[in-house]
Amino acid sequence: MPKQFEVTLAGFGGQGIMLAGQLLAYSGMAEGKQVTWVPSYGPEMRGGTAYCTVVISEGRIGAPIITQPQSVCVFNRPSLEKFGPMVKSGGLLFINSSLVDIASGRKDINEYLIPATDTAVKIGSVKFANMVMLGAYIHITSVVKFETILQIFLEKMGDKRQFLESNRIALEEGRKFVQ
Amino acid sequence: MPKQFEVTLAGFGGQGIMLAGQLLAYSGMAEGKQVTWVPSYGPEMRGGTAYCTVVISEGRIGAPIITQPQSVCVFNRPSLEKFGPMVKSGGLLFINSSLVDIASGRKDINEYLIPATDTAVKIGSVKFANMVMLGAYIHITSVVKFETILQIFLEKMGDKRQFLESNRIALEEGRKFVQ
Amino acid sequence: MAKKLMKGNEAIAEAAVCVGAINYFAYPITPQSEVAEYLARRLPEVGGVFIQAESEVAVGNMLFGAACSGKRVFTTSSSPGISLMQEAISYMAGAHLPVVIVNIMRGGPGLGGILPAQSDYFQAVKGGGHGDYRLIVLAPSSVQEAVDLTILAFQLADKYRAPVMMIGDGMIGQMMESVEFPAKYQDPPLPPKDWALGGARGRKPQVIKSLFLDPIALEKNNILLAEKYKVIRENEVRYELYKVNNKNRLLLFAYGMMARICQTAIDELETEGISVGLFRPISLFPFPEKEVYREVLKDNIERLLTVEMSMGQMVEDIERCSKGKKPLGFYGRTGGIVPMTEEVKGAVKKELGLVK
Amino acid sequence: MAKKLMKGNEAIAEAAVCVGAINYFAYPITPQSEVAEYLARRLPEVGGVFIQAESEVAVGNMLFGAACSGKRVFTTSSSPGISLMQEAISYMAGAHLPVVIVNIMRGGPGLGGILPAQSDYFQAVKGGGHGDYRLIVLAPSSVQEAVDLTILAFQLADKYRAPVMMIGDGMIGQMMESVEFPAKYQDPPLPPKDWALGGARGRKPQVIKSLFLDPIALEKNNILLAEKYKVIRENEVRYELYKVNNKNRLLLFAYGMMARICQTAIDELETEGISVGLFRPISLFPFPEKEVYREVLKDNIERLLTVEMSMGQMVEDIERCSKGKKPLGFYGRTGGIVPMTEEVKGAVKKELGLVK
Amino acid sequence: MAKDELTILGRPESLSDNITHYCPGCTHGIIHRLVAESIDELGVRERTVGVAPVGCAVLIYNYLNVDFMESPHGRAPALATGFKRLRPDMIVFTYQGDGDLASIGMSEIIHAANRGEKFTVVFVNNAIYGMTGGQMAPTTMPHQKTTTSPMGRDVSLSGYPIRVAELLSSLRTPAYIARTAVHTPIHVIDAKQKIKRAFAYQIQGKCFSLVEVLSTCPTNWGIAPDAATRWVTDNMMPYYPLGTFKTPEEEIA
Amino acid sequence: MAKDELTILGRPESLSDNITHYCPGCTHGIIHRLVAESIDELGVRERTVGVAPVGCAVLIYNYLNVDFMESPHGRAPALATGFKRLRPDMIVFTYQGDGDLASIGMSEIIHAANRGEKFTVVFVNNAIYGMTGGQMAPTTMPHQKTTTSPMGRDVSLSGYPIRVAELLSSLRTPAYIARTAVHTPIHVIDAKQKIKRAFAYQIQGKCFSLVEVLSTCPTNWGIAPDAATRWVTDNMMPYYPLGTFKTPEEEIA
Amino acid sequence: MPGILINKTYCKGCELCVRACPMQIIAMSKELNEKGYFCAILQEPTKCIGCRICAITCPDAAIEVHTHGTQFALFKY
Amino acid sequence: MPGILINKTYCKGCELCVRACPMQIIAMSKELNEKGYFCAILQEPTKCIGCRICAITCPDAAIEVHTHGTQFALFKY
Ligand SMILES: Cc1ncc(C[n+]2csc(CCOP(=O)(O)OP(=O)(O)O)c2C)c(N)n1
Ligand SMILES: Cc1ncc(C[n+]2csc(CCOP(=O)(O)OP(=O)(O)O)c2C)c(N)n1
Ligand code: SF4
Ligand code: SF4
Ligand code: SF4
Ligand code: SF4
Ligand code: SF4
Ligand code: SF4
Ligand SMILES: [Mg+2]
Ligand SMILES: [Mg+2]
Repeated sequence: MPKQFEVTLAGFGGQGIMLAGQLLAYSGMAEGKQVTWVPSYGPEMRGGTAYCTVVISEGRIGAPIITQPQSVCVFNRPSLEKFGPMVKSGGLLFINSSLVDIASGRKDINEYLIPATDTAVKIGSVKFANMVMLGAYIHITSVVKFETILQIFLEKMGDKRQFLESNRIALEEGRKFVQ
Repeated sequence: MPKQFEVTLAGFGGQGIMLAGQLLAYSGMAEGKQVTWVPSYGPEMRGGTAYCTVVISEGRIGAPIITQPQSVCVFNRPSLEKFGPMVKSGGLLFINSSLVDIASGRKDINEYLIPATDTAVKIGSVKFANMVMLGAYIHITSVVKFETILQIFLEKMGDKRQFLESNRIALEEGRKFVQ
Repeated sequence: MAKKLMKGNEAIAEAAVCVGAINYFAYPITPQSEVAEYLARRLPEVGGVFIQAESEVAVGNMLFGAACSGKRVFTTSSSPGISLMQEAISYMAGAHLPVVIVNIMRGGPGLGGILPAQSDYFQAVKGGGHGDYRLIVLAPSSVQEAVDLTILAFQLADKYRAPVMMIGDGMIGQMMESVEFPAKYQDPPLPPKDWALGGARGRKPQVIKSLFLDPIALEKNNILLAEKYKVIRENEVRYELYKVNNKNRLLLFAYGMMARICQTAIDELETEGISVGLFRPISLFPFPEKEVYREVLKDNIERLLTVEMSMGQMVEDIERCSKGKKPLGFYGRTGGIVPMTEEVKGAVKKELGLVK
Repeated sequence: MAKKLMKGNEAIAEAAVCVGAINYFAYPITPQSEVAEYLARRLPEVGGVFIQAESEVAVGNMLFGAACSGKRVFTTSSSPGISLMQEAISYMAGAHLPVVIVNIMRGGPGLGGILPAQSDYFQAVKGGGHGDYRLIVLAPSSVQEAVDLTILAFQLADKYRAPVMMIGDGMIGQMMESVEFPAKYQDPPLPPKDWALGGARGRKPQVIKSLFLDPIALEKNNILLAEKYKVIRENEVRYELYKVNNKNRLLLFAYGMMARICQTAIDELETEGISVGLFRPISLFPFPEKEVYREVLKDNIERLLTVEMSMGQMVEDIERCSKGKKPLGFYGRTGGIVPMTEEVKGAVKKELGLVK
Repeated sequence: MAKDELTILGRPESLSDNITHYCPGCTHGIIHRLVAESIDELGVRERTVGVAPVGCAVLIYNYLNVDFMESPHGRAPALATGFKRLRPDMIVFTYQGDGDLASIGMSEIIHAANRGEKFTVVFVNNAIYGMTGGQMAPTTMPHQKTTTSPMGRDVSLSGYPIRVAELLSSLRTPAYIARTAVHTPIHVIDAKQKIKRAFAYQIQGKCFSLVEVLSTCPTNWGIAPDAATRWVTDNMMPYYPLGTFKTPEEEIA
Repeated sequence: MAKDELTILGRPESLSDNITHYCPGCTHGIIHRLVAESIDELGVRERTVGVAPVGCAVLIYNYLNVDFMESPHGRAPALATGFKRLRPDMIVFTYQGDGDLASIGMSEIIHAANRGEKFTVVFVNNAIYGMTGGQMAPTTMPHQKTTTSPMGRDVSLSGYPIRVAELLSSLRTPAYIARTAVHTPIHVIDAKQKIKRAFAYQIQGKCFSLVEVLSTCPTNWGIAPDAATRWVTDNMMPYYPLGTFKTPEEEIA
Repeated sequence: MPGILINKTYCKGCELCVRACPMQIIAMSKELNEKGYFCAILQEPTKCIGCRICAITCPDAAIEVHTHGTQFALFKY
Repeated sequence: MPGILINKTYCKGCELCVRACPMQIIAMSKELNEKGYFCAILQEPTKCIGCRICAITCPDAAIEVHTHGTQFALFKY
């Protein structure tokens, strides 16, 4: 089977979960891979949980939603509780340790505690937490290149251009936690 | 197969076609037979053609509409044109000769020319034409008794009670044409 | 009770009154407006409620609200009107509400015509609305049976807390036959309607709904429905065999009025020495699946023929249930044309290779 | 044209624009409101018309009127909204109008939920409205295919003067994948739209209608429809086989997104040494009847398994077409729950008796 | 007719040669003629598209020499909207009965009027469902007997008759809305002017226009045509005042 | 709270303990409370049946302690009609948004009002489709941006906002029809009185009653709750005048 | 001289023209037309003033009004 | 003495009560509740006049107003 990366990102609505997933997907595509991005929202307009699943593959992608994803990034506690147990054995779990004070307790996976929110606040806004997390995730998996992500950010987020530098820093800071 | 009478009555709306058929059906039922009465109307509210088919049987009735009925009573020319050719070979065709100046031209059936409308007018109203025709039909077929028809008329047409005598005369006059 | 000569439409109305279904919502449409006209006079006599709704969309939803009271409620309509009720029907099925809906079918699609047809089989039996629900569907073939099945429809609706549809072609609504009503009607034992709304006095508030934002809960509701349908499939299959015997060369399939005409055709074919039997499904859902298969398997049966007042709808269920065991033919007329005895005979003979 | 990463809903919208279908009527409903939101911005750029109708009943009828102009028109909605269009759909089918309707299905029945489902198969494929009509029904399993089938839908609608429905579960509307649009779209040869209304200048007045009070005429219209469906059945069957080979012990049937998940299951089962093939109908009407039968007949196939995001709808067509030749199983989840790869694998193993 | 004679009133060009299926004395026929005359006089026959209702007038396309589409019951305004938006160069009108427009089609007419769709509605109010055999309509008069109100319309159960012209006039979007009648020659003349004016507004691209026409249904009212005209005067006119309720020239409040 | 303290305003009995799913500052919550208070004060909780709409308030049955049925989108008045006719002893109300009532449900509300159905409607006008993510409603203000009117509502294409209270008041059947708001305390007080009065009319068996309540949707308007209240004052109030438009005591014209 | 032509094919015998004519010169014939209706007939042609009221009133557009040369229009129509 | 109780479980931090209180004695806390909102808190309890305006304004019925003994009702509600 072709090489395939699967990641589920989960947190509160408004934490930039969807955007982070989309940036990943765009980047995968820019690097010539097959990609899928599948969102899911709770019923509430505001304040509900949100998660999305991104698959990046060198071949045709079958199921775009994954029972046991290779990797999961959780941004809050309910997400850890829901998705922690789902990580495929041997897979990766990234936890926003700024908001989640426990770990998964699983021994069969690699767990990374990333103080994403705290780091983001330091960079200038809680909004960069998603990029901090992405930085860590990309460094571990090498699923796409850092430059691609930044490139895509520039292309797609034309109106948020002034944040490019902060995003770059956030990615870097994230990477540092797992280097 | 059980003995079965089938008759299609056809004419303009307003000529009492439906009523005549219903009287037959009620009478058949009163005499302990199985009966069906199936109507058909044209699209116009007024002035369209109307016809109905009555089946009176000693056993269970299958098809209540009949491709080739044993007998047909036509009250106007379009009805003759439509239903004349349908009469079963060896069957009966009653034509309201007051309004229809031609015959079916068929040799394989028994044809009766009944000046129903003219006779009815003589009795007092064009409305009795249906009863004149019934008189002839019943006499020939003996499908039900004259008394039953009159009895039913009394029961069902409570508010037209004053016409009972005229109806009786109409039936009688009709019978005379085929005696 | 003495026999009465009645139009099908009126007999259905009276049958409803007979079982206490005196709450009726409808919008006029040919060929069934007589039901409303009859009930407009009849219901005031028995303290019932009749609302002529502004549309069939409203009819479906008035039924919905009225059914929440736990009282027996029903409507009658004809093809286009039934199409307009599909959303409400799906909701009522999802909310487990007992209602009875009668479709006196006319020729379609679209405005079509006002003459008899059987072309809404798919809509009734496979579900015209969205989602995983089914309707119990009954198809009478005489005015008396229309009465009997109307009564049954209300019982089944209550028994299973589910919408029940009775479908008949326009002819059955318009024709007169003699009918008998139960002298003193008594319901069979039925589950209590403790789900009905009537104010939260001495109990917790109750909700009748079909929304389940949690997919697990929504699936649960769907499984509840599916289990209900399973029980219905086990218990409520109804059909009739006519002249089915081990001499039959061909088995006819027809429902409703069409089956009557097939009977006459069978009688006449018999006199010509051609033995044909008739399988008449009475419940179209649950469809007599096993029973059809059982009859199809019989050695003497060479061929199958489905006859409908449609371009071929029930025939797909016959195809499904007969599992390719015998060649299956179809004869249909549509748009208000009723296949006559002669045509059915012709189709049988053609199927048997007796004529070209 | 370069590849774009797009949401299914937006890709469908852009595909329509691509073929000049710039006339869109809709009413908001989750999970497909993005189509309207996208087109509210996009259509003014290309001189198109977008009306947010007051209801789905109105949507269906605005489509109807708009289609009479001969221009390409379409709508998108989700399950309850589609139920409300059934009358208009029947009318448009009866009046031979080319329109495209997209149903991004959510869990039902009733209000149900807003998560993906495939429980409107019956409604789409068997006809939720009244009368003897069928819809051409297409089911994409990727965003790219949603684009391709949208384009095809408009072509087929024009080719056959018939309503075409595309159905996808909510996931296909919401997910993003990379898509490519034709660089410069060119229609294949299509019949002229001489039936369109545009004023009786230099010709006799034309009427677009579905009423035929004369049953002979109405039957004629139905035969016209039936003949059209016959041609469609001959020419427009579409399906895909995945890893179908003479080692397969079991043949899976699934459509839309569900088929994707089955593919992954098949890949994984392969690594476990269990050979399974997938039959994916792309056109649900015309259903690949002969092709299903052909595959079912193959000697190596021991069993069949249909997987749906429903309680079992397409499985009836598989049952019909497989003619009882091989045992047929069903696995379904509903109400917004998508059967996952693991579940499909489990169901396959259970079917093959490899697990209990 | 002698050579030097001049026809001063005859069958308009836009009226076809077909004999209508309407009952004797039914004023649907008059209203058809007025529409045809208006179309002729405004010279738009070749760019007019009608939308037929479901009701006695369902076959209107057999009687008017213009393109037509046939709507589901009550939905004519939605069809007209769809068509007119794609062909703003066309003159589009619906012809609808009171069951069609005021009962099942209430939502469609209100929203079309409120959006200000630029087509014309000829609304034939005969206080009953003609085609289906005389059931109660939302416009049926209090105490009027119909097959579904055999004791007469009971306002405590069915409410008061809906006055469509007034209802639609209460919307803010500019429109031309008027009520007229055709049961006497003088009213026919008024009706003609209003219908023509309604089309004229459309031709000018101005606004939605609707003319409510009080009409008769001798058959289902169960009276002779002549008596039916008197019934309009005695029963309908007092409740349904004639007049122009709204014009697009009015200041928007 | 000390022993001798008296609660003078708290959660009414008819309001359940559940936390609502509404966005912060959304005035749906206020309107819920007013309905609950009215039911409490009139002492009818145990014989009240609500009809939930489809809209943000679809889960209202989780928040009010009364029996409830959940309607298809826009059809609540039809459900209420069906139920109330069979149980005239019950107090029945619908709670509907502007998309629900004024768009898809236009026909049902007009006909229920016109028949004079004896239930109460709480009509929440927030000038937008809240639940589905901010699309244009028939009540959306001219130039207001929504996801389906990204350039702002264009009255030349979509017409003017529908004023439901005025529209329904133009019907002849007696009714109680009023408009109020809840964006300031003073308006909440007015709203409370009107909602309570609407229920009172029903309890007396008098008439159909409807209260239109101007409400906010901070989320889809894209502004903070406080700014949303000002938006009501600045944009909605001038177009949607508050007041009592119709009472059953009025003489029938 | 003004006058009218009544087209029997269209006439359904509703009698509305009979009542409407200000000169009271239209009556019903005693004979049925093909459709089975008693038709209207102009009884005193010379009295016709060409006012068009009959044609305006006729629901079946069965009446044509004509005139020689100029006709004074009693009303705008 | 009148006073109010703000139930943190219900408060969504919309700040409407803050703006509404005529005494301007309600403020927002700096701490999140379980739902992730910054709640309203009564800052100067003694100043409360028990006018009920905050409770009337609160969309989440999070505020309860109470008093000792008789309270002069500023308005009918
Ligand atoms: C959906 C649907 N419901 C009902 C009907 C039946 N139907 C046909 S015409 C009509 C009413 C006609 O009344 P009106 O609109 O007042 O027209 P009229 O005949 O009086 O001119 C009805 C209810 C239908 N064709 N379609
Ligand atoms: C038949 C149907 N069409 C569309 C929808 C989708 N839908 C759900 S709520 C809603 C609009 C809600 O807006 P509104 O009534 O104003 O309520 P709000 O959320 O603003 O309170 C729509 C269009 C649906 N559920 N059913
Ligand atoms: S039924 Fe009434 S409306 Fe219809 S044609 Fe006859 S008179 Fe006219
Ligand atoms: S979306 Fe709008 S209406 Fe809905 S809860 Fe949020 S603020 Fe209230
Ligand atoms: S034109 Fe005038 S005067 Fe002459 S017949 Fe007609 S109505 Fe009478
Ligand atoms: S008005 Fe016309 S249809 Fe009626 S009687 Fe006179 S000519 Fe004949
Ligand atoms: S009761 Fe009045 S004074 Fe006291 S906190 Fe509330 S609003 Fe302020
Ligand atoms: S009004 Fe209510 S919800 Fe809003 S901040 Fe104040 S207490 Fe909290
Ligand atoms: Mg009418
Ligand atoms: Mg709203």
